[in-house]
Amino acid sequence: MNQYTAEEMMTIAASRKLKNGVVCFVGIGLPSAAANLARLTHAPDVVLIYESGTIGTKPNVLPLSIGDGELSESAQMVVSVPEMFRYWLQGGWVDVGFLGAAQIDKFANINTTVIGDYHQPKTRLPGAGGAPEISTNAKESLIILKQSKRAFVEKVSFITSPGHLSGGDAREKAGLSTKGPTAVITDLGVLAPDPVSKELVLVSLHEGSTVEQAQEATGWHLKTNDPVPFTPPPTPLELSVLRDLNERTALAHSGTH
Amino acid sequence: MNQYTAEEMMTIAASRKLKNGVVCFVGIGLPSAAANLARLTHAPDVVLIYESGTIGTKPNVLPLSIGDGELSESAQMVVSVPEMFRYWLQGGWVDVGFLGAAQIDKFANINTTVIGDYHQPKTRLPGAGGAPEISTNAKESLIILKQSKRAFVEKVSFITSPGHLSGGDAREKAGLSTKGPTAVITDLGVLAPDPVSKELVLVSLHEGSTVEQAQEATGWHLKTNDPVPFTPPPTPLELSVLRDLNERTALAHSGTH
Amino acid sequence: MSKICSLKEAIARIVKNGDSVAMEGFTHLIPYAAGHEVIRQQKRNLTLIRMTPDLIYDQLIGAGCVKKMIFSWGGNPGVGSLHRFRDAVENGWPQPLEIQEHSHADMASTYDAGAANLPFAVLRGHIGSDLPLYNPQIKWITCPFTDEKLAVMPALNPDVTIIHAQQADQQGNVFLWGIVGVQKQAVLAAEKVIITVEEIVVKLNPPPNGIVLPHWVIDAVCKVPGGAFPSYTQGYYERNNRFYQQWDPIARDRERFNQWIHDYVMAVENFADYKAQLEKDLIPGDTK
Amino acid sequence: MSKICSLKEAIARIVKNGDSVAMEGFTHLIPYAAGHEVIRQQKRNLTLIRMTPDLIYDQLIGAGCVKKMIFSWGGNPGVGSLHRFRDAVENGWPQPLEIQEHSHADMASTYDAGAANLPFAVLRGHIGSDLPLYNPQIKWITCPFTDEKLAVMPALNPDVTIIHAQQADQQGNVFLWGIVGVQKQAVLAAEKVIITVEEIVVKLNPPPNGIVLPHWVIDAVCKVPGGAFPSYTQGYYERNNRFYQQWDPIARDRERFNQWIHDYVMAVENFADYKAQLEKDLIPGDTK
Repeated sequence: MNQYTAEEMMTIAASRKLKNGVVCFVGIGLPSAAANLARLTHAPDVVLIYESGTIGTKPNVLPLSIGDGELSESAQMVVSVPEMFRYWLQGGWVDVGFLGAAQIDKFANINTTVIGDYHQPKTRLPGAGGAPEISTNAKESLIILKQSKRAFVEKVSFITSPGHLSGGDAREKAGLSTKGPTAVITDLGVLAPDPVSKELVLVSLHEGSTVEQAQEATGWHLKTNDPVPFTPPPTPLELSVLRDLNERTALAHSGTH
Repeated sequence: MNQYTAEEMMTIAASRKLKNGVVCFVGIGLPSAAANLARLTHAPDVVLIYESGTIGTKPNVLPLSIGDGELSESAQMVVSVPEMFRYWLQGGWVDVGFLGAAQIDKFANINTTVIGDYHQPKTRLPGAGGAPEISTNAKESLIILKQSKRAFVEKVSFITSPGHLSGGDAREKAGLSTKGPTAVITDLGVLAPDPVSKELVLVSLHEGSTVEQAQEATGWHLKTNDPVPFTPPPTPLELSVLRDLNERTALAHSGTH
Repeated sequence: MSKICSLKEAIARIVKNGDSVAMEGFTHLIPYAAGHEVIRQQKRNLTLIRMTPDLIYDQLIGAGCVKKMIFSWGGNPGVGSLHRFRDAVENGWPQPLEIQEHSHADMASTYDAGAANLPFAVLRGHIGSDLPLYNPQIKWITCPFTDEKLAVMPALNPDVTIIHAQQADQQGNVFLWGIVGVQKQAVLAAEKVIITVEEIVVKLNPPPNGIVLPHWVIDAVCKVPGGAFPSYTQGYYERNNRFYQQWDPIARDRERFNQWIHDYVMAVENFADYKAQLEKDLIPGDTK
Repeated sequence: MSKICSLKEAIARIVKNGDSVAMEGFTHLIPYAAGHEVIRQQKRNLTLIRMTPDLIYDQLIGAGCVKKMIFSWGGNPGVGSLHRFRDAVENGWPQPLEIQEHSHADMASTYDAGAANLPFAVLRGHIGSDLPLYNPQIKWITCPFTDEKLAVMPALNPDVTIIHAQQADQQGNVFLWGIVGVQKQAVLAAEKVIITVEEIVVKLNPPPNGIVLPHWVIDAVCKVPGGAFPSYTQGYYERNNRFYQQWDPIARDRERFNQWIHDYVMAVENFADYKAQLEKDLIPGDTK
């Protein structure tokens, strides 16, 4: 049970969501780790796209930035950033957007812009980046972030990237024809939108976590499947591939480059 | 006096209009011959652009088509056609558009679309190609074509590429801030728009041609500078460079390629 | 399923009667082999799209495959008119040809908009030209920021785009270079895509920022060496300018044209046979 | 007149107080040397433009050069916040910072529109986001053909664009490769252009369709080897990830930051001296 960390479980659970052969637009950090783990395990033909313009990248170590040389050199092709966003993302070629977040709410709306008032912010976050149009132009999106009351709030103070907006058919009514977030993978379990209300529901728990813990780390009354199944634990292969990847990555980034 | 042909004189007179160092968007055929002659004589730093996407081309032989391999292989860079028209032409980088024409009128409007009724044409011509936006987005344009009553008409039946429209400030009023046609070079002489009325006026005659001949080959009452100076005849260098170029070209195109 | 199949199969499976089909190429890499296969399979009522329709569109029009043509410059480059195109427009032979006419800048922008999944393209152009009077698709818009008047046209999204390229790998990824025209845009804008290639290699080796079309945007990849003949493929063979010149008298005459289509397209099995036949018959004594 | 000059001269001649300046680069090829020269010359009231402002913009903001920033993602990639940026936004130190915020897709499109000399860009985006509530430049338009609602934003046309590239030739033509971001668009959209390069070569040797910026779109070309350090230049040197990590504690503290700017930017003559100093002081024992 203690043979793996919660972050490892989170990454592995997220990686499993990525089907072989899909085209995935990948955010830096946790999404990138999960997507590459998928590529190195069950999804060798997944096509990874980073917004820096690299398409079909197969990095040997995880990139520290969205535009590492490793991404460019291992890519099938490198295009300009306007081409990336106009032809490839907006063009409709992306099956899955894989995103991180600073804050997420009940309907999987993401905030990466600002905590508090926009003009007098408590915390100024990095901003939108590619996420708003990934979340609206990719056929569906997956979100990965650690669960905490600070991150999982009833209503985000700023919707940077729309999830299901105010729930129900709000997303469709706003004019968005893509599915939006289909799963949120955390260090405690997996959440997914209720098919009708679109409210995030706890659909699986990682072994060692409890519903109470999950509720404690959520800023709204968290509904759960009853009973909540356990996420299958990491396989030895998943664990060893992830650890090798992390080790290679740490080693590569410990130098000046 | 008979040491050169009227077509040679026309090409040479046209080539002289191209200043060294300018960026010139070149049409195929006579404009291409004149522009390359300029490059090989007094304007070694002229930048030649062909709409096929080739920028800074230095073809050794004249291209038969707008997209000959010779243009691509001798180019400083080759871009896509949308980039060519959007970033380079519309972007405002072209100093001079060098155009041919099937028909031209008194105000240097060009027709390359249709003779007669559009839907029941007497003669269907190739169409617009790049010319309309060359004639409006290049800072100025030069036109080269042989003078004849069939080609020089009072009013074209179809304006494919606007010159000075109905004359005077019509072009500016239509919303065009570029100069438009500044000279029309023919096998008989050179015409240029009157500064005010914008009507084409005969401003020089090639040696051996007469005002009467020019009038005979023009479908409206042709005004002339008084007196009309003669175009300086070809220099031995201009003639020999042009003939070498034409000879290399004929040789190259006589094979299967 | 592998994307690699025969051209015959690809055209049969993907091109439907009535489709809008863009066989793009800007002098370089014209998909002649694919055009011949369309004629051979007697596809009908096609709307052909291309900025620079040339001989292969002349052949398709004369062979009765085409209902409408969307284009911006139709000619035999360096030679003259497209006589089959003119005969269709001027005399309705072999059937009337509807035309929808653009300028290059316009059409390049509408392909760009199609690839970018935008419903329309914006152009600083068409001002002063009569073209908008005859193409009702061209409208005008006022910039919400500067009040400038700009032209807008609907995005171009062909049912099928067909192009020719230098290389593909076994997975069906395609690499092309040289004068690449609007091919990437036409491919990304289309519902279905067929690409003929000179060769299938073990590994593509594009330079940094080289132009690659990944297999997941393509429906069929077909190996057709020489498939752009008599146009050219940079790195493989040059343009057969002589054929372009020789086409002129053939196309001028309906009878000669019909005979030519019969002999060189309908009566041959595939493009390789056509090329062999043509090289034998048409250019005697020329060994190049 | 040759386009080649010293960076000091280029910044002095071309960058004016109050200008809008885009120093573009997407992780790769960040023009650090040029940014330091701007700080050294104490340019003021700049509007900085960049999709991904990082450490060099943090430095420019903290050094008091900046009045406004137009951006879509501001962070220390792989590390965390830009503390000088946050301090300016949250606390107005050293002066208030006006921000104009976009998304990447939006900003990439506005650069594209700027390069294409269109007054506005069209985007299938911003729907459902709160961003348009806080950026009054984002408006909505109805497609004249399909009635769809689309976002429009004014084109981006910086007064000055500054980028770093691999190579120039003596004439001032520039060749770059790898992750090229929005550099071509930012260059073509700008009024004036400065490009720093790793080296000046006798002859550029781009592959077919390689990315070249001709000398006639550039105002100054400056040879600054290592000019993207601590970012990277593909084919020349790798990213100094350690410096990005070490920046975090420096930037968190106003005093340490001021000292750093003094020691490494104001008190040195040029970028080469800075690099030498930094490599000696900051990364002791690291021989890479």
